[in-house]
Amino acid sequence: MSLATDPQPSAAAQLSPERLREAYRLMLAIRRFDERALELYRAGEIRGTTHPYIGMEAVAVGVCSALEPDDYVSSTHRGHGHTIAKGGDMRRMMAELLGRATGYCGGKGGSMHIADMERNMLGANGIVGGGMGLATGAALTAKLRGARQVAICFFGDGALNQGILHEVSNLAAIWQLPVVYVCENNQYAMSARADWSVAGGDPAGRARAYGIPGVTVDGMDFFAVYDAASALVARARRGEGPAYLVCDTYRYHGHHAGDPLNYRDRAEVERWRRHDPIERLRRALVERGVLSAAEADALDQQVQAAVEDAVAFAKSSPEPSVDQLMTDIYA
Amino acid sequence: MSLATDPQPSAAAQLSPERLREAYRLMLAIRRFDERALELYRAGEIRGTTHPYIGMEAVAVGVCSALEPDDYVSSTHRGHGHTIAKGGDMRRMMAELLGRATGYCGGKGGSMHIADMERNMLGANGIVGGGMGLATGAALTAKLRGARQVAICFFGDGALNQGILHEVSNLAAIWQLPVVYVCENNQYAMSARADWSVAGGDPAGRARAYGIPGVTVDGMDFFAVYDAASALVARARRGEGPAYLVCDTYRYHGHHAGDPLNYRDRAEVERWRRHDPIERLRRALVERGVLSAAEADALDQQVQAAVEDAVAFAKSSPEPSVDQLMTDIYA
Amino acid sequence: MAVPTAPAAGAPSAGGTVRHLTYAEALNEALREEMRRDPSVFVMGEDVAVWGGGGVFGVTRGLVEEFGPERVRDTPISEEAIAAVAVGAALTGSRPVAEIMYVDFMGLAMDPIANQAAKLRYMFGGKARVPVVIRAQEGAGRGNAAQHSQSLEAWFCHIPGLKVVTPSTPYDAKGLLKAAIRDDNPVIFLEHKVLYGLRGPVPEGEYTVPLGVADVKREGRHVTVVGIHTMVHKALQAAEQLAAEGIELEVIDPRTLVPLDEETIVNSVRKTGRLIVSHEAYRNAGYGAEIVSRVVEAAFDYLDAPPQRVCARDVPVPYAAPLEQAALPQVADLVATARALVRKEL
Amino acid sequence: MAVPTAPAAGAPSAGGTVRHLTYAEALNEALREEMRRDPSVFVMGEDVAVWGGGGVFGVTRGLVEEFGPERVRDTPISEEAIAAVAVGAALTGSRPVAEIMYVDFMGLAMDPIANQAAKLRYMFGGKARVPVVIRAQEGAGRGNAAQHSQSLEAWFCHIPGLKVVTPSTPYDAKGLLKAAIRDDNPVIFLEHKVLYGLRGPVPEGEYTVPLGVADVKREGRHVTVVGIHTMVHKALQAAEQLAAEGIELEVIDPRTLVPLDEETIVNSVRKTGRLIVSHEAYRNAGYGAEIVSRVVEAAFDYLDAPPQRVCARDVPVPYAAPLEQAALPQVADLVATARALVRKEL
Ligand SMILES: Cc1ncc(C[n+]2csc(CCOP(=O)(O)OP(=O)(O)O)c2C)c(N)n1
Ligand SMILES: Cc1ncc(C[n+]2csc(CCOP(=O)(O)OP(=O)(O)O)c2C)c(N)n1
Ligand SMILES: [Mg+2]
Ligand SMILES: [Mg+2]
Repeated sequence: MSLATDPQPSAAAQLSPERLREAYRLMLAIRRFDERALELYRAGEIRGTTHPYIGMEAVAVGVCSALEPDDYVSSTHRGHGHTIAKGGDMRRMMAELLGRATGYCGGKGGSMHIADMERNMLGANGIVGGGMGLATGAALTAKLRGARQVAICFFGDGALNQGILHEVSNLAAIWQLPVVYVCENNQYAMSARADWSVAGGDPAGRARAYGIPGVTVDGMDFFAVYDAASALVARARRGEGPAYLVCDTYRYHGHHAGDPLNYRDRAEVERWRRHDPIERLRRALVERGVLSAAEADALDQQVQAAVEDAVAFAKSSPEPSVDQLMTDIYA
Repeated sequence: MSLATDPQPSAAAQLSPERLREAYRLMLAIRRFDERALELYRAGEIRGTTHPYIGMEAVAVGVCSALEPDDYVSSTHRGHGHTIAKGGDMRRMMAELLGRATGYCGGKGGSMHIADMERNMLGANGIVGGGMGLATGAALTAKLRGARQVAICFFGDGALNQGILHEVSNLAAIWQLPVVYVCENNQYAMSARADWSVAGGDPAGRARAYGIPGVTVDGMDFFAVYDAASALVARARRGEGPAYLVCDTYRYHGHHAGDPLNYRDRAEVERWRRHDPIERLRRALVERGVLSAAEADALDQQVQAAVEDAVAFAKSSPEPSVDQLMTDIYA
Repeated sequence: MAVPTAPAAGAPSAGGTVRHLTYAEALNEALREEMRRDPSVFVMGEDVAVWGGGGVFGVTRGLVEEFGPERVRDTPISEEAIAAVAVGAALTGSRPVAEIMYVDFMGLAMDPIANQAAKLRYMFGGKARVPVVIRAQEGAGRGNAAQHSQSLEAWFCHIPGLKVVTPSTPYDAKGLLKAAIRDDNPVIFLEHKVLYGLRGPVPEGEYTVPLGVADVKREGRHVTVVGIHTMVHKALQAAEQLAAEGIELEVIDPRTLVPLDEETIVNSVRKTGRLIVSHEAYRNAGYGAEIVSRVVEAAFDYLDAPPQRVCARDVPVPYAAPLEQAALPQVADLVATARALVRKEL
Repeated sequence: MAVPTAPAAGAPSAGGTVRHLTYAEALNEALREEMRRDPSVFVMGEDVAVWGGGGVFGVTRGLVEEFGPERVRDTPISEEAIAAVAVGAALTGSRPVAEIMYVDFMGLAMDPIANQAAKLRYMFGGKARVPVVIRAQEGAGRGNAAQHSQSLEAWFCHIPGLKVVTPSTPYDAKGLLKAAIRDDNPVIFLEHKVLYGLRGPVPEGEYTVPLGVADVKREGRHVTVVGIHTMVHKALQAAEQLAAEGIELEVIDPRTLVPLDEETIVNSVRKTGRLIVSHEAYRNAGYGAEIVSRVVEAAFDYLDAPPQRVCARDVPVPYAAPLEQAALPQVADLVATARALVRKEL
């Protein structure tokens, strides 16, 4: 990994106790939100599909903690974690999952299309690779405006093989756009193992083909993700161009609730769970005295209460009325 | 460049005098054919567009000399050289350029769609990158059949940035398909300089991102191209998978006859012309005593006569009759 | 979902006993039989081999066990390459059956389909054959929202050189897929996600349903209803309801859109004098407009009322159930439109 | 090519003097004026800056000199990225005008156009705007063969959320492009390669042609001819020829297909009782079928004869001149069809 992008070992250390507690709270929120979403899906209260982010919390939160509020984020079909990490409102998220008029999209989008444009969260996306052009275009807007914003493009290991990634990586490199492509390598794309589908075996190595940095970190470690993201985001903000950040992580649950899960064994899941990102951050914060065990438990209670509040809000919200069908198509 | 793919320095040396003379004849044929095609285009006898291969002859002939007759080749919009190098018939080619019923496509295709399916030449292609799937699919057919055929995919430096190349490169690598992607780096894609459009600056480096060999050679040197192609084709035939072969070359003329040519200077053209591939091969063959200067000149006369014969054949051929309009759509 | 409909009138009586299979099982059987019959047939796509033993909807289930990973090939997520490589394989003598998981993703694969598969034979003056089948599933009704619920058959119907198939029953699904695989042209084979679970009679063993032959599902004197996919079943339900009122619908399933069995449709309209075309695809520039135009061109003097289109509204498919249902054409819409036609209110 | 046609009836009288510019020059002026007016407007595409001083057809000529390489951006050959990045830029407040060199290459860019640009606003519940213009040129007649001669407007018309514009004159080219750039929705702006050299009156300076307003090019009592792009001019030629026989054509240029000025077309057919729709796009599932269907739905009782479609044959566009001409709709076809309609031979 090139000097220019070495993480300042101090980056994470510089985080204030408040911001560290906030990061921990956000990771908890993602987990509790998606655990609850899975229950509601199984109970038949959520239609279509929902893709839990559980196990990957350190990636979304580690990266978004390194951002300014007006930085851009594009997301994937597995977008709940990115929305929460960017500061999204769990009430409007849960209302959207339940298809209510009070949801982020007024019930028109559902889980795969939640966006928070006020926070420059450019939306989950049902197309694998669909967010790549959006984030790259956002970075172009920032560059043309002379704004100091950076764009983050979250995508999965499976999306590594979409042609659009090749095209935008090349374009962002020659145009020196302020965008960081964050690969959430959770080892699988549905049933496809990343160690089979990704020729060459090294996602970060692909960045080097475009002459841009490719950094790989332990995606189960908040600090590692935050440090690397901080370095690459700072570099992009300085106008030094795009980079890849590859975060090795894992999805604890199936691809979605209906996943047969016949392609991996429990032992593998258990191995990864031993490195649980939330547990690790909790231990670190307790060690550092940023948080007492009691405070950590209390935080979890608060988060669970907030999730329940979101569910209650959603359930008490009306469904969209049919006269909304043909609105919002054209501006 | 990895050992596995080092050219046997002896490969070209092993070529018989007959094959060397044939290679020289083919390179001359390509040049004379396209010189004549340009004349005819300027005279208004060829419609649409025609892309001369002039200057790049060592690439098509160097690569195709390393092939078996039943190996596959996919081509580009600049396809005349590939067709001739694969053994195509200049009469049917010229007839196609003039839109005659006797042409390869019965006048339905024109310059950008000449194919010679009997020679497993899978056609020129009007879509930049359009041949990539065809060659890769041909390699898959060969693999499924257990045939020992190899597929060559010719493409330009501009095509390096098409998403499809990324997708087929990854697929061919994980499936270990017998295909060699031959990048004709003639420095420009219309007005786009390769040293600007290709992030990272090293086309061959992109191959390594997929864990496959990427070899760069002097594309103005028949022997260099032939040696590298022989090694990579042999490797593919052994079942060791795909590779990139990048040939540095140059197009002497405009992108097509209507090119304003405002994006490069004459001095650059002159520099490249000093390394003319046909001159170099001629000198080498004369030195080696494979060919006398007189024989070389005679060969050129023969070739020019053959081109004139092709033109005469084309001009004396009928245009397709309108009752052929709706045939050949469905099998 | 509608009750299983009977085999096509005059369908070749197949030797084997008739089982009640699902649409997905019927497709699976077609693939299995064709792969046994012809070694050049193979399957490729995302999650067609490993996932759940074969396919997100089970269409390729068990195939990798029987035919092995060389002929049942999981691919990375690379739709353009899936289509493009399949076309290249077909051009060189293979008979690939490539899967695009959702028709919505065809936007990534249109170049190899429309510029290569559809045109190579013609551009080469008839010297090539491209016997590729590209399967995908379309349709709404499951809350999959705007990027997973479209019906895009019109895109393919517009491109000469392609054939377009849209089975609505298990019987047709098996017979049409076998015919598509044996066809020497590129065939876009469009299934419907809501129909996978539909059961219907499927004879064991060998039979095909020829491309270009419509199926008159129900005869009637008053209104011809041409339905695609789920709309065939909804039309049959509408016919039941209207029968009580003495209004008879003649329900026709074209089964293939290219080639289109225009004769069967036109003859029906010559009899009924009224036409409704119904599909889940967007109404604007949908294939329904083509069918209406052809009928008007061929049977203008027989028309008692303006042909009507009962199609999806021109809106991205919404997620919430009430909105999604409102966006889709329903039995009630067919009933109301047919009634209005007969009562000369249109 | 037809003689330049006059500015649209009732077109805003622009301040400046009226010059005779080519269609390409008019488009260039529109881009220049909008880039001066709004700093968020920029241009991107292949060979739009350096090649020949700007654009394969000269549409972006000179723009890089005036606005610099930041706002006039040459791209590598990456159609999917050109469209996708333009959409992302538009979603974040820019107003990109992206160019796809030939509409034939849109097969590579359909996903960002149909799944992102067209749907983001709706999927996000109205909380986004995507003010992107994607330009391309279509059409045949220059021997460019099957992959460089298509007219694919129907693909875009089918997708709700997109607007589709097809100017036929220099006047409209300038006014419609300015309107498209100011529109807050994704607009697919389709030019015609054969029209770039067509000269016509273009007022200097500020005027726009609103999206959704057809232009009645010539009034007539007998047959309504709706033409797209070159077919507007061929229809005007046909009208001249038929006038001698006392057959009057009313020639309408819809100018934009989405939104479509259905009212102007329907009112015309209510007057003439006869309709011909003509485009260079393939006939099968072309937009002509949509126009025919809408007219039949809205004016059935006014029709004296079946509406006709005079469109390209359903064949990949051939290279050789005699074949290409035979594949395309010609003035003679319009004349013969109009005559047959009037003589009740159809
Ligand atoms: C273009 C496209 N192809 C296929 C799919 C179906 N699909 C949805 S998610 C997914 C797997 C994505 O894997 P990855 O990118 O690793 O993300 P993960 O699910 O692991 O977070 C697939 C194949 C899709 N939605 N879009
Ligand atoms: C998909 C697509 N995009 C753009 C074009 C227009 N075009 C034709 S050739 C060409 C340049 C190709 O450059 P390169 O790949 O380097 O090949 P070369 O012309 O140098 O041989 C372009 C942009 C096309 N035909 N197809
Ligand atoms: Mg993954
Ligand atoms: Mg080049």
